[in-house]
Amino acid sequence: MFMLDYLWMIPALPLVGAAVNGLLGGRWPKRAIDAVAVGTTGLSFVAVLELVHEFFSLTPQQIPWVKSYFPWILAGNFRADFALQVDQLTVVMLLVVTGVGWLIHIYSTGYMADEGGYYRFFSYLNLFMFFMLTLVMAANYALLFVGWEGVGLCSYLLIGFFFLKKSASDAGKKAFIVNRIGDFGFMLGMFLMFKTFGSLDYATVFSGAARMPVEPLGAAGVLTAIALLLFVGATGKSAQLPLYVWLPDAMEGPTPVSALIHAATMVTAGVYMVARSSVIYAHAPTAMTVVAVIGCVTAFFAATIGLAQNDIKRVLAYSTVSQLGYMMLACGVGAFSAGIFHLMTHSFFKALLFLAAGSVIHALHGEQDLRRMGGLRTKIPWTYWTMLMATLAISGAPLFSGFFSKDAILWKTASSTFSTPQGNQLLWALALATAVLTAIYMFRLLFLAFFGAPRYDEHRVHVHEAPRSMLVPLVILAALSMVGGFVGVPESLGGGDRIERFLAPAFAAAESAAPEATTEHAAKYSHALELVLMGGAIFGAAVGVLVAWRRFLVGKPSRFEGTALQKNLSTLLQSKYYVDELYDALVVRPIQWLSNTVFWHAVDERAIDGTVNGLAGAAREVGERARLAQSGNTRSYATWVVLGAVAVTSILIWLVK
Amino acid sequence: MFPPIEDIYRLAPELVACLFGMLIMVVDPFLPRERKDISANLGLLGALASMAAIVLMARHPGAGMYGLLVVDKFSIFLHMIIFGAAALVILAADEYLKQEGILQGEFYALVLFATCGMGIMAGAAELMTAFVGLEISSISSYILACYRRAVLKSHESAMKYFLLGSFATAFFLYGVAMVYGATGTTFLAGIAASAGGAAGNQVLMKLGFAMLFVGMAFKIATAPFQIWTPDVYEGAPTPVTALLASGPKAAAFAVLLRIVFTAFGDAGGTWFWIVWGSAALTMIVGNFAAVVQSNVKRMLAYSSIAHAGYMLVAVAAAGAAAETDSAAGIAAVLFYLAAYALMKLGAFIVVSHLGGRGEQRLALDDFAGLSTRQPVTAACLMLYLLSLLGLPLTAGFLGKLYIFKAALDARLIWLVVIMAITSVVGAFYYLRVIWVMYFREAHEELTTAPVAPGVAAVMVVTAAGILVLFFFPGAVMNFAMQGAMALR
Amino acid sequence: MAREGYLLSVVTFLPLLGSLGLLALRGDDHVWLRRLALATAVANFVLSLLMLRGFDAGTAGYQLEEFYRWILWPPVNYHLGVDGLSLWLVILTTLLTPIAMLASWESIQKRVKEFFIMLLVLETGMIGVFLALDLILFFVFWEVMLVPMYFLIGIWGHERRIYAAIKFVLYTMTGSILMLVAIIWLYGVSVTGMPGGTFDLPALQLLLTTGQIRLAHTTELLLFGAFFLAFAIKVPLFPLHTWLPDAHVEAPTAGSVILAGVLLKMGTYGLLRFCLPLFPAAAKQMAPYVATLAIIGIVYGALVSMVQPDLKKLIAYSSVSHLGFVVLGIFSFHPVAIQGAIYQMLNHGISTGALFLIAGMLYDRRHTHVIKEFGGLATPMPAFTAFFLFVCLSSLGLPMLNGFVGEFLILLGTYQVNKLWATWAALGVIFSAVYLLWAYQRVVFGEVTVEKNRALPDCSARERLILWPLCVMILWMGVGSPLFLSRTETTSHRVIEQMKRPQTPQLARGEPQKKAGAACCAPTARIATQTVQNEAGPK
Amino acid sequence: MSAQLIVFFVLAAVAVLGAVSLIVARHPIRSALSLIAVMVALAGLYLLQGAELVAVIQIIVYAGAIMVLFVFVIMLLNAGEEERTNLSRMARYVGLPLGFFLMLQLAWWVGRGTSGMAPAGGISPALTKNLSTLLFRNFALPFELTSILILVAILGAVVLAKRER
Amino acid sequence: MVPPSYYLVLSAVLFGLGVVGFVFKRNIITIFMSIELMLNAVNLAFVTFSRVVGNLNGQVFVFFVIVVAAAEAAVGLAIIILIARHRQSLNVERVDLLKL
Repeated sequence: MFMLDYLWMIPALPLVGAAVNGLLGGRWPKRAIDAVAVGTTGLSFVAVLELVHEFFSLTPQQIPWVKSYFPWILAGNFRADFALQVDQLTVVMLLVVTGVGWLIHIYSTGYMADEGGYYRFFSYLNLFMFFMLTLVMAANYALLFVGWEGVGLCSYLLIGFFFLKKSASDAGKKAFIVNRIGDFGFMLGMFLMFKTFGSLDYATVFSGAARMPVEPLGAAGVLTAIALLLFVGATGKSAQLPLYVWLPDAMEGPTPVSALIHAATMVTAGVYMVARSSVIYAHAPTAMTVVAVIGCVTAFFAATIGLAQNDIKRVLAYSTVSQLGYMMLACGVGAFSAGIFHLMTHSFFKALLFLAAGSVIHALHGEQDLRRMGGLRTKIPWTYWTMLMATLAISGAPLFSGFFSKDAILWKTASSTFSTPQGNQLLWALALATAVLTAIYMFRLLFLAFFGAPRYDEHRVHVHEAPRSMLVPLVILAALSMVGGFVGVPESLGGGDRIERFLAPAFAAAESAAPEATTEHAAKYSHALELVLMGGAIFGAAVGVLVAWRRFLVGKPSRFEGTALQKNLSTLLQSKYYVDELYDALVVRPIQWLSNTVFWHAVDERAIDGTVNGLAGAAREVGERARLAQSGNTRSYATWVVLGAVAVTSILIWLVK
Repeated sequence: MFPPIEDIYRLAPELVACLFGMLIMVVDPFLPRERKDISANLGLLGALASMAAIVLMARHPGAGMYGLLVVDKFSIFLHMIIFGAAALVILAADEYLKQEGILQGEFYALVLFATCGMGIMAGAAELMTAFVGLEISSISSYILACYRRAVLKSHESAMKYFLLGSFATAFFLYGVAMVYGATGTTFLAGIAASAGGAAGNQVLMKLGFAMLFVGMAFKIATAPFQIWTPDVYEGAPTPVTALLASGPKAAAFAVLLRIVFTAFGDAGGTWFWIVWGSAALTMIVGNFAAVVQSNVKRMLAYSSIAHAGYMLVAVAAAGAAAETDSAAGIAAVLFYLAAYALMKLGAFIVVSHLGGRGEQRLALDDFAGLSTRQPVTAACLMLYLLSLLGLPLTAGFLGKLYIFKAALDARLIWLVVIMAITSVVGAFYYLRVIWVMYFREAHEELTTAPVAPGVAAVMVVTAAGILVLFFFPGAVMNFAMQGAMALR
Repeated sequence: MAREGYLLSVVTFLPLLGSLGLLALRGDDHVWLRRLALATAVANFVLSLLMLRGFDAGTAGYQLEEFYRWILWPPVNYHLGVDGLSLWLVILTTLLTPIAMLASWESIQKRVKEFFIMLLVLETGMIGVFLALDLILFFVFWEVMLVPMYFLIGIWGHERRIYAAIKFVLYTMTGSILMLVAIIWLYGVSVTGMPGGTFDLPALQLLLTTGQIRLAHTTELLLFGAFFLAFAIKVPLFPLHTWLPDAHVEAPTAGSVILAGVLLKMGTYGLLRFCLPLFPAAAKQMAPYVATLAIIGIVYGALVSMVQPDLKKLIAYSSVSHLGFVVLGIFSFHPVAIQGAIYQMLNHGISTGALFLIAGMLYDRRHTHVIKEFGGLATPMPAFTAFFLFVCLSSLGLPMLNGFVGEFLILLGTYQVNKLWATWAALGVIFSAVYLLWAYQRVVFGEVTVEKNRALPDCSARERLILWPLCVMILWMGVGSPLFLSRTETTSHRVIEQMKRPQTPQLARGEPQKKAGAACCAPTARIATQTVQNEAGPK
Repeated sequence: MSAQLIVFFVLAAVAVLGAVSLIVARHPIRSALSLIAVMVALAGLYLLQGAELVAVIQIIVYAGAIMVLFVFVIMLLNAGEEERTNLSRMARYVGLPLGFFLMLQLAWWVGRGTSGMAPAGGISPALTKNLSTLLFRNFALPFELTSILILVAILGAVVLAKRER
Repeated sequence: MVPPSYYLVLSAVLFGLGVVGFVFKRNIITIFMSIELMLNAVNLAFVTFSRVVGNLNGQVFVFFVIVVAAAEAAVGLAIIILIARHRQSLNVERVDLLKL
């Protein structure tokens, strides 16, 4: 039971790496830096594997396995320990984070090889690992918040890694601030939680929540409030509407960062948090509905934007947003395990997509515009094949990982017991549409990048395959995105849906709180229906692929092409529904105007300082008046004396009795 | 027939002062020009001797000279202030007179005579005696004010002081007459005894008190009788200004307090509001008018008006508390008088030193960069100013503290508030001097004469006094308290 | 009479001693002037750490007390004592002073002697304020501190220093003079409960909590108002804050560090030490208004600071915002929030102190604070950039750094009392990120825009020596907060305790009668006073 | 209407008229003379009240010595007609009215306050002997002090009149 | 037998006239004279009161007043002479170097 007692080593290792690289790396050769960075993360991956092995030897009573190390904050009745915990959910997350994280570290050694600030990059990356692991292993919300903000910081640093580019530092700032807005909600959620349960420890909170009655749909009780406030945080972190705006800009960061932080791990923190708080959500159907709707709408919304983007990374970014929407949807309909399942598979294929895209960019010397690519299939075969796998996976091609997880979500959406059947159908329809769109924009990307004639200047740019350090991770991830889904084959296909059963204990409490499935409900949503819907999904994906093939490969314009509607629509999509402009006009500018013109100049300088200086001036005024009495003329002085005498006598005689 | 020897002892300080004064008058004419410092030393010696004589006086408490004069802790306390002030002024005057090249012997004699008069005022238990004392000090001050005979301003200040002064004295006399008419006596005790007779007498009493108040308020310089102060203080030779600001004020306060508490004590109600109003008005006028002054000497004159106002607050407090106990207020006045004498003397003496020949250097700008030219002098002046401002570590702070306390015990909230606000206004002009001294660079042609030993001594004594009064106020305050008790 | 060694006196007056030593030195012997001053400050820091040894976190009351008579009438005593609240503030002071000295090691070239003397005198004043347990003694230190600060700004400040200095002093005096009045009034009241009365804080506290003296409601409101005004100006609380930006911008680096690091804390310290325990009813009644002001301060300060073109001004306004949190925490009367408030005082002292140091380093290099003048400094000054980032993060309250613990506790505690306050205040958390990161970006990121900046030297050894301790503190206080909080725990609870008043109105004499005034004047009564005083001294 | 009363009114009239002419007269000499007239009239009133010694001294010292001094100085400076400048609006519009008001107030209230008063019967007549006992015994102190006063006055005259060197 | 109040009213009137004179006159010497007038009024009051209250103190005071008046006259006139010497005017209103 070594690892179980020394849980802290798992996050600590990358931290050490970060510290070493950050403080000393400046003077070290690349090799040494690689060794430290990759070594520490690798070690913590190994540690995780060992942990998992030990984990299976735990009795159900021992789960969640909590180890408290030292008190972090002690004040009055508030106590937050530096305590780590392990349960099924944590295990999955740990595997994903450390595993994918490690691969991406390896990849980066190749990708960043000729960038400045090499040591900085890796120390940030390791720091990120530390915070991410803290996030998933925390045993109370306070500590979770540490990781939560910490990853935000690292994403800020890594997005702004190329700090000479204004756009990069802007994007970093935007990311941090938008996340802060989310955290604002998250903190309030924690406060309310503390007010309600008197603690922020998972154990206390969840047991407390479990004991409370389920709040009816539409009611806004304490739990609903908590759930919604936490969800505000989640929308920030997991780039849901309306706070998704930072993620696309985040693509300013180096591609491995996009892969690790903005695809595989950090952005899924929100989903993880919601899943972690499943008990609370399960007791607040209102919140559940909100989560489901937001998730679903986000998925569709982002997918539409993804259709019209030309920057290869931005396409992927929007697809990430959309996929995150799926996961939220899953949580929203109570299919937490499905959500986590998709989280896992997504981390495989999305990471792969980014890395592959990175390799493409690498090959084209930093070219990111799809319109200046094409015909790379033959030139960088490895990249092409791996990318193809990933694309198939995300588009939900049968037997690929994405297929199972996405299908699980669709099915759970349709058969959810949390909201009304009509609601479910609506959500399902939207989700399906999203699936179609996903297929379209992903294959658009694939075709534009790898097929057709090259649209770049072949004399200047001679394309070359990436180094091995980059290819190995690609291949591994490709394999994972192909087979990764088989941990979750649904019963309907004779599978055991292992992952769901594995995660079940983690969500047991939530399940028990979920509305009871009536018999006719169970009858209605039979395996048969599930298979039918599955077919529908496959069909939808196929349609999507076809559309993309017809439009972007064959290049045959549809009747729809060229109409005014289409033009406006595409501009609307290309400019991402003008959301950024909207925020700028509605939030940013007014606040700046308020602060500068009203508060600073008007209130501070005019009103307050004006008063202060005015008082001083008034004093001088009074002084000037008072000195006027000193005319220097003795007769006037005598007059004053007489005045005084008259006053005194009169007062005494008339006033004083 | 001849008064008993104790009465001589009771008069010891005044007698000593007069003797030395006459001695100087006799000796001085025979001294060659360059040996005039002998008379200076004689003057100093006289002042010190009469201070020593205070001990002799203190050994024989009680009324003397057929009840015209009383020796009590109150009188002793004021004697110390008055004669101390005289000593300091004489100490510092030497340099001034030399640089102004004006005849010296008579100066010291006059200072001593003036002091003698003030001493009489402090101890007088009878109005006519007080009046004569007042006249002695006033007339000497008129002459002293006029001492720079080559300077128009000096005449002017003397003239204004003289005309208005005697004007006010006339009022005072009329008051004496009224009181005499109403009670048949001018002995304070007697007045207290026979006060409140027939209704008619009441009117006379009121008129009498009003007139007496006018006379004293004029000397103390409280609004609206403060009007002469700035001009006279500015025109008079600065050492004289120092004397005027400290000595006569103390003496006049002595008379006022005796009149108010010994003679009219039980008639508290009749005069309380007058003092109240005058105090408020004085603080406001003094402080605000000082804000706009650019001549440091004149600014200090206004500030001394303001301080008279503060002391009047304490008097009002004592008055409001009269029916039970007024000692706290009176003690506060006495303590403040002591502190005030120290800081005002110090300030004026330093200013007179900095004024240079012909008092040409009194504008605020002339103080620029003083901290670099004469650090110690600057530091001392700063100390005085801070004390006038009432910042801690200085006697001024404790003085204010006692006054606040007395006023609050007497529930004079509004007076306290006015005092608080106006003293913040005071910060304006005191700090301005400090920042000119410390923050402004000196413009080159400014050169200040080295500090003369006399001036240095004065600075040491006053500065030390200010600090000591803050850190060890116990003894002084006790004495003041007993003096206050003596009044009732 | 508690006499537990003379440590507190030593800590308080050692700097003064040092300044006397400086007086003895020649004015142009800069090297030794600096060394002696620094030595004194460091020694004092070490001594102040000794307090920790004698300090027992368990006991609520004052410790290491010293009590001597000073003035017999009215009974003013030299009474020092330390508790959880003052303990860390004193150590903060003794830590920041040497750092401030190092910061002005080279930047101060004119009147070096006076400069260091002023700093040392200032230190004595500040420590005295935190340790004094006698109202008058407290007031003495409180006022005395004005003078050296006035000079620091006025002599070694920048362009508009005169205006700033005078504004600073006048603002402060306006408040403090009324506080003096209130103190004396309180003394007058105390006479009704104890012959001769007392200025002794513990004694007064005892009289009030045991109901031996009672304040009529209006009286309490007035007294509270007077005290509160003085402290609110010092904090500074919106709308009394406008002296702060001027003072900060004009003051030399050391001045700003001390000002932000310690002086502002005196306001909040006063609120906790006097306003709450002495006038609970008034405090409770006024809490909503105060909290509103505090919240306005938080948001307003943050927003205004966001648009400042001048780095120092920006930091100054951020102080307004941060101290708004502290005041809010204090006036939520919740032990957790109060803990947070105390902690936030320390955090602000360190983080903002560090920020001003950084601004100062820029000023030393370029003689300007205007943000436009910089940009792209990350290229020439990487180490500086790193420090700057670290400090910014601590100031915007990143978890695991000190700032977070304070803000979090304050908001947490406040939320338990009033959801709305906490919600509004939490907005500040967002804005703090905005203005700090924006400023940071404009200073260090992007291409080097101004040619002069291309060759700026990175942090010198001295500057690293200054910043490292602060960064260590920032991290330490962020991770190991219990070490500090455990010592403030009892204090924060005691504040709440002291706000309790007995319900049964025995001798409901609100106003001190004139008799009271009389009693304390009679010499006999004065003797009695002292005898009582001695028992009633430190309880 | 006894003879005394008539005499009183005559003298009073003289006094008041003298005072008024002192004020209105443009030439200092006339003022001085009218002041002398006032003094003489007052001396008469003293006599009327049986204060012979005072009356005599009034004539000798006051009217005699002091006023002569005045006249002497006026001559010395040959001060001409007084120029009636009005630089002080204050004095003109506030001072004079208030002055008259004060006069009336005093006269009225003193009159009312003392209306009932009658000479106290059986007092020791103002014999010079009684006066001198008072002066040289009971009031010896002020008496001696006046000597200092005179001394100061002389000293002052010397100091101020001495020619500049 | 003339009632004392007559005398006193007279003295009050004279005193008042003295005050008026002080305010009204411009010539320094005459201003000083009006002060003398006031003193005379006081003397009258003293004498009368001494008769009323039945002791001679009042009359004694008159001596003091006269002496004082004399002394004041000596000094005052000296000052006036100085003024007259240095600025060829006795108009009090022209003597206003010191103001404000």
